[in-house]
Amino acid sequence: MRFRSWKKLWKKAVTPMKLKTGIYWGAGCGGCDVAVLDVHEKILLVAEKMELLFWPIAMDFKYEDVEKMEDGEFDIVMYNGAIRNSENEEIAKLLRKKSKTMVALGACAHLGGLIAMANFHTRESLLNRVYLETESTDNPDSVIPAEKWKKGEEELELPAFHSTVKTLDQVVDVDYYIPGCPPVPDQIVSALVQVWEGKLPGKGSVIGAGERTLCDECPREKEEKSITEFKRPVDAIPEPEKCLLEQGFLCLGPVTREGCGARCIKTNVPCRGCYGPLEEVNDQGLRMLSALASVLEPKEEKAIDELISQLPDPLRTFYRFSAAASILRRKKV
Amino acid sequence: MKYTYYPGCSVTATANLYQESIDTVAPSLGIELEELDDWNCCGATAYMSVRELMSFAISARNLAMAEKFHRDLVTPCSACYLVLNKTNHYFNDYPDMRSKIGKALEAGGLSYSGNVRVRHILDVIVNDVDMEKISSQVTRDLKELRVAPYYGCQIVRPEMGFDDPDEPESMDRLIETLGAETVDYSMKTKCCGASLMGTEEKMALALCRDLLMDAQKKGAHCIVTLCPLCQMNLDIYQPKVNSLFKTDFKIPVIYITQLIGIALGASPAELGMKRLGVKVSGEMKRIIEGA
Amino acid sequence: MAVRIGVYICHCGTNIAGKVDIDEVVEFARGLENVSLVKDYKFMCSDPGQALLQKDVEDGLIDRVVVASCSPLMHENTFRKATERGGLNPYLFTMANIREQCSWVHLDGAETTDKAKDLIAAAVRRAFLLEPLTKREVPINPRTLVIGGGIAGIQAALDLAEAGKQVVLVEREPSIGGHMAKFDKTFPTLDCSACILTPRMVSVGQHPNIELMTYSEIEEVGGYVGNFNVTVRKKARYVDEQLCNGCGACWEKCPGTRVPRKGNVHEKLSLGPTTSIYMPFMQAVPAIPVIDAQTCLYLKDDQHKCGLCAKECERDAINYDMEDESVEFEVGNIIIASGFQTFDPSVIKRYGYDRLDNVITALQFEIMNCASGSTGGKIQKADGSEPEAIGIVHCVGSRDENYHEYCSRVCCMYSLKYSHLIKEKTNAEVYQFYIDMRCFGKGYEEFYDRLLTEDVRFVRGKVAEVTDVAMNEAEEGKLIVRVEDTLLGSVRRIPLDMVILSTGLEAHHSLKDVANKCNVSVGSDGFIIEKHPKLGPVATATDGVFLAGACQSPKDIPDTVAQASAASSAVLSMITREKIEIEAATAEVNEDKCSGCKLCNTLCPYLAVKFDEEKGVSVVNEALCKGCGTCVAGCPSGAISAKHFEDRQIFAEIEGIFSGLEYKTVSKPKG
Amino acid sequence: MLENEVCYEATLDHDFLDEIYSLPGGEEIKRCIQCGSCSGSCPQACQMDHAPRKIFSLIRAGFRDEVLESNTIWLCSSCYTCAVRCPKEIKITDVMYALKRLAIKEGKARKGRKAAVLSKNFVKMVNKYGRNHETELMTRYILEAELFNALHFVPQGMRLMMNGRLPVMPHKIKNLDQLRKIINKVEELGEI
Amino acid sequence: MTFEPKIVGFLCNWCSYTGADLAGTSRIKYSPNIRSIRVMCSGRIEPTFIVKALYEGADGVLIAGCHPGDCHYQEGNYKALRRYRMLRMILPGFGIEPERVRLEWVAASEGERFANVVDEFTDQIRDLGPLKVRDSLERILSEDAIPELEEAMEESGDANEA
Repeated sequence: MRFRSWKKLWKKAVTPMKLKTGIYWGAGCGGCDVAVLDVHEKILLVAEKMELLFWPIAMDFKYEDVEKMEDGEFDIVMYNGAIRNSENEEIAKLLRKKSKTMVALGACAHLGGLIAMANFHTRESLLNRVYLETESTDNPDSVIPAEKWKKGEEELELPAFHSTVKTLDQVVDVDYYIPGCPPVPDQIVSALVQVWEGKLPGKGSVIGAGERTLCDECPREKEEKSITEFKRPVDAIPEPEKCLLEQGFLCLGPVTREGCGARCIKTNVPCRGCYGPLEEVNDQGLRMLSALASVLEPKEEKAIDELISQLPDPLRTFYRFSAAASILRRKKV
Repeated sequence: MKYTYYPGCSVTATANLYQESIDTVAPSLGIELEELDDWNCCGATAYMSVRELMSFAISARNLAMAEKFHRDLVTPCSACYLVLNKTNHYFNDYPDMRSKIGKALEAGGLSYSGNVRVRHILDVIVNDVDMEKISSQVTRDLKELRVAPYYGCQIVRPEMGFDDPDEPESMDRLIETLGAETVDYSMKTKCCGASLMGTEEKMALALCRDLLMDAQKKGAHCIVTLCPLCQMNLDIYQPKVNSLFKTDFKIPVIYITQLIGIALGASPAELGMKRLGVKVSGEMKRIIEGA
Repeated sequence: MAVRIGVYICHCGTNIAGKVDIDEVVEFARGLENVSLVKDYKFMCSDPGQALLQKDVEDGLIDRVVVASCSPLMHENTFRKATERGGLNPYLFTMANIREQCSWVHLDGAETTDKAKDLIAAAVRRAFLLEPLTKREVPINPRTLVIGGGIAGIQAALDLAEAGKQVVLVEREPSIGGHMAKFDKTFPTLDCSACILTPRMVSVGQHPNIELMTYSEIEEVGGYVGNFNVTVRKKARYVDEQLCNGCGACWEKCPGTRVPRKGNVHEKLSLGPTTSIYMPFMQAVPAIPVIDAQTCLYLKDDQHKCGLCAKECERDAINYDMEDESVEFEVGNIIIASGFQTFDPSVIKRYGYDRLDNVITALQFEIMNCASGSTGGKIQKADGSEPEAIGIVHCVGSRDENYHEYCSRVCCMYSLKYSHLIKEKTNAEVYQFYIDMRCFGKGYEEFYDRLLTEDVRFVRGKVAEVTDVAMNEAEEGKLIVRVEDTLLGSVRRIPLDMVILSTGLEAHHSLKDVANKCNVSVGSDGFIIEKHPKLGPVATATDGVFLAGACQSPKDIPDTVAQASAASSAVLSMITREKIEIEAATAEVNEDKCSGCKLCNTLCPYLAVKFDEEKGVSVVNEALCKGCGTCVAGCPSGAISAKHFEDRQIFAEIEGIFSGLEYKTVSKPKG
Repeated sequence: MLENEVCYEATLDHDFLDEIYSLPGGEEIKRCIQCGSCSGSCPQACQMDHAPRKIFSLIRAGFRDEVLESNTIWLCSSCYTCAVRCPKEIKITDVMYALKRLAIKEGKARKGRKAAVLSKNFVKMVNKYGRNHETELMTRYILEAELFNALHFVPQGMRLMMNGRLPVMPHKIKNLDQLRKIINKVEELGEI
Repeated sequence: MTFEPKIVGFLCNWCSYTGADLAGTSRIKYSPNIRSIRVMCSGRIEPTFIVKALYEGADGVLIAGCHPGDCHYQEGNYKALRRYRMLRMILPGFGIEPERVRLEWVAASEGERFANVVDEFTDQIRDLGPLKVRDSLERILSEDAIPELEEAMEESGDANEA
């Protein structure tokens, strides 16, 4: 039976029992796992409250161990990484089945993440680029990984490489999201505290982050905006006190959820949007586009085009993390 | 100031005196003209009457070749100026034209993106050169010389934006900078009929007559022009006007660059003055030589 | 409780039913989610039609209403009211436009019915997400600001003042009167302009309910309908209005000259004295002179040597130390009546206005012809002699895409008037060069008819050029008009002594600024855009701001006066209401979501979105918001929503369009 | 058809306007208000069978032959005065070009025979050398169009020659091949 | 059978919607392929609306607002123009021809122009062919589907519901 009333369950489970926890790594860079470790001394707190049953990156577990578990046996599974291949998807579905609460951890599981920029290409072009065309590739026989490979009697099998990167909630039901690339360790802890204190918000919520956009916690001076030029951090050093957007640096802070502590901003680097948009926003990239276009200075078509042509790769800038979670999700073929 | 230079066919033949004077005065004005290699006919008036697209296509060949230099394309000929600009206009504003011209250029291994700014040499002299720099170089005193500026039609029309289509004044300004006097003269943009001279001679001669008459009446010593066709028309055909209309015009018709040369002290030979049909004589000769 | 949507499909006689298969659409609508009843009726906008939906609402059968009929611009209000009468919030109603944008524009066929279905499905989805909105009320300040003291402003101000309401009349010139004060006669009745205008000017000056501020300009307008805050800059006049009695001793002795003496002799044309201290014209209201600081010898000179006028003034009214002052006040409504300026023909070089003496503009002719003008009403050439032939060139700057595309509406008539006046005073031949004679007003065609019999020579053709180059003896020393007489098909050259350019009317150069300050828009022609070209010619998009006269479009005097009275009665109806409802479909900031990025602050054309420093969030002033939604689309965090046009409502509409049938193949309605 | 007769609609070509309208530059003719500022401005108007304004009204009414056979289109000297003065911004000169081409195409260029000959030879010259060779152009033109009048042209020719303004040899461009490829491609694409 | 595109129009209330109504009152016929959604100002039109319409099945999207300088709300149309220019830049990344989205200025008096714009745009989209973003996405995703597991999940889903 799948348990639906999470809060009730939690209250029952609060004290003596340790939370049976699983952490899994889909298509990601491993940064989220490191972020979990980065909670430093609080890991003790974690260890006290949680019993890690499954964490392939840190401990030796086999998929069979999970398959043998009861349905819903995990109290919580934190899945990081996007769904890139059939293995990611299968394990996601398996873990969903075995857990009471499924948390998407990090930008990839949440929105598709950097990996999802692959959605602007076809599977073939990606494989070709990586295995045949890169400048450093030496592949005289033009071998491209295949799903099935016969060697003598043995048949080897690899997970199928999907054409489209998906977010976790595009393949399984997700209860909560912890955003970030990677999530700020403190936020992970605070999210976990919410979990074991049973103070979780409604299903589908983002936890471990704020309710407004980054500008709220951004310490810079903000004025009314009118953009006349675009610059990249390589072109000029931003003034540290002034809103980056007003200076022409494309900062995604206005469309990005707060919670990270404006860490990039404080080191004079524009926000790239990894915490994703607020709930009301259904497409982070388009929302940024709309907001940004609103405050450009020129009115004539030519001048507009001239200005926006200064934006380097606007598509991937607006959708650096959220391509898979956008309305269109991928390039049409 | 460096420009790509498109002389046009006439300047290499009947208007060779124009070229000579340009060669003489350009360095003093700080204008560097680099001739566009292997340019072809602009596809002007007569061509356009028969084949429009073709005329744009061959015109675009010049533009395509000029585009890679990222400089303004300068021509001394009003007709070339008009046609090259018109090619740009049709190329940029009519997608169908653009694609056909594009395909034709492609056949010749060329491509054009519509970004060459075409300018007339008068525009360059008046707007890019510092007028004070010109007046500081004037060595001949021309204050007695009464000059009728004649712009003709195709430099200001259809509106190119650098001067008024009915009452241009850029050459007037230049003439005054050179120290000469411009005569108040209403015919400065009236058609001289050059393009009809071959086919409807009488009509063209009548138009020339009106022009010459107004200039004479207003006491002009000479007419200054900037178009090879206008110059040839008013100069070479002047005796014919006289014989047809029983008039007695002897008005030299010189190029603006020749006038600049005179003011700046160049010798008549350097300016191709001896190639004029109606030679400089009388009062004008006295003023120039006396100065 | 589940949402219950009622769908009402209008036949509009055969307007809709003739093209759209009503039965099929009814059947389709029944199948839509959340629709609990579907009815069709011959004319939904009729009383029984409205009663139909009203009753269903009253009976509690439905809680959302969709009417599929004509355009919402036509009957949205009608059905909103019916919905409200039924006891439901009027914003829980929406419309599907299956007439103007469906049955009327497509052919009879399946595709038209399909489109109607899609539009209804979209409306139903939208209706599902509609939310009740409440209108708010604000009180109205009964005082009114009238901008501009020409005949339009005078009329509007008097109408309001007579009704017992307070008016502030602001005029940029030293006297009210506007263009009309410069005219000698008015068409087509030829009655004396001064005789009909002066009494009205005097009434304005004396009316206890009118506060007159001449030589003043609007500096700032804040606030909103019913509650505007206005700042006016009173320019320094250097003459104390309280002390001066307008005796005229000052300008008698003034050595300065305001009107240049050199150049085109017609620049001397002036109605009042040409001195530096001057009265604009003798009937000026207020009858108080003003010093032109640019030419006043005292003010220009650091030594301040002159001071003659001060010496002459017995009442010590001259005050050289006077400075511009700002005055602030509050009003409830604004009437813009700031008028026009005439087109400057010097840009049309071929007409030689700058170059040729005796080429003059219409307004110059008016002044020349005016008995109190500097020629004493004598029609004369620059050299003072009487002209033998005068040409009047129509459409100068009008009906020409190089200048103004529109017809200026008054030039044909005033040109005819000039012909008559010239004939009356001189023996000159008069030529009218026109493209089309437009004599549309009351008595206008009759006036044209009269002029035809007065031996005016009419040449149909736009003048190609005016030149002084003579081609024969008869042309020597004359102005020659070259024109194709299009009715003959031949080009004519006509020698004349004087050419009057019938210059068109154009928006005053300051109009854009005035419009900006009052938060109304000007169109591509430069004139202020009215609320609706037909049904709202007096109002603007900004509530409480009304229009009168030529600031809206070129107009003659009767139309101007009519519009001025209309504007004042519109204002009166506002004032009488005492309170006004303001737009309910405004933008709204969710303060919990707003991060204070200030991105939206520049977007609002009405400055309704402001940053609240205390809360650190942006807030919408609902009284100012017009509900355009620009800030909503610009808000990066989704914290601003547009009531009645929320993202989710529009998304639902889009989904609705595609929720219906698979699209069928259709034929193209052409051929 | 124009002379003192009733013009029957059936004899007129009502597609003529659309044909002109579809040409680049011809889009605005429908908006002509017949003000006559083109005719008034035209230096040749008096010599024309129909002044430009009338040409437009003939086009609109469908008098195809009257328009294409008129001398008007051949007397236009491309001074563009009409075009800049037109209150409707009609590109009158460009329309005249279009009409010239149409007249040649339909064999109605009788009155423009000389102009057509000059133009055709001009094209020939450019296609042959890449540039115009004025000496050869005039020689060819005189031979073809003005043979009986040839002497008439001598004084001007002499005057030019004596002043060293009439080169004997043509100038051929280097990459004539490229130009011809462009020209051939245009042939293949067809005029618009 | 020719392909008949479906076009969504976003029209501003004051100029373009009124212009479209005028086409109606003047009975000017145009292609029935367009379904219009009324917003108060073209400045309200968010890129998400356009993309949503394309996603839901529109083959083309027409945005229409007041002519520059004529905006009822002063400058909303300029914002629409800027958003439109920027949106066009990123559409190719999603494999969508930017020509499928068009911005036009239609004044309240331009009923005929509205009809012409719709006809012309419909022709243009007809030439471009069907878009079907959603179908294409579903097709691609189905290639990625894992059949065995899918069935297993469905079974367990059924079991859960039971």
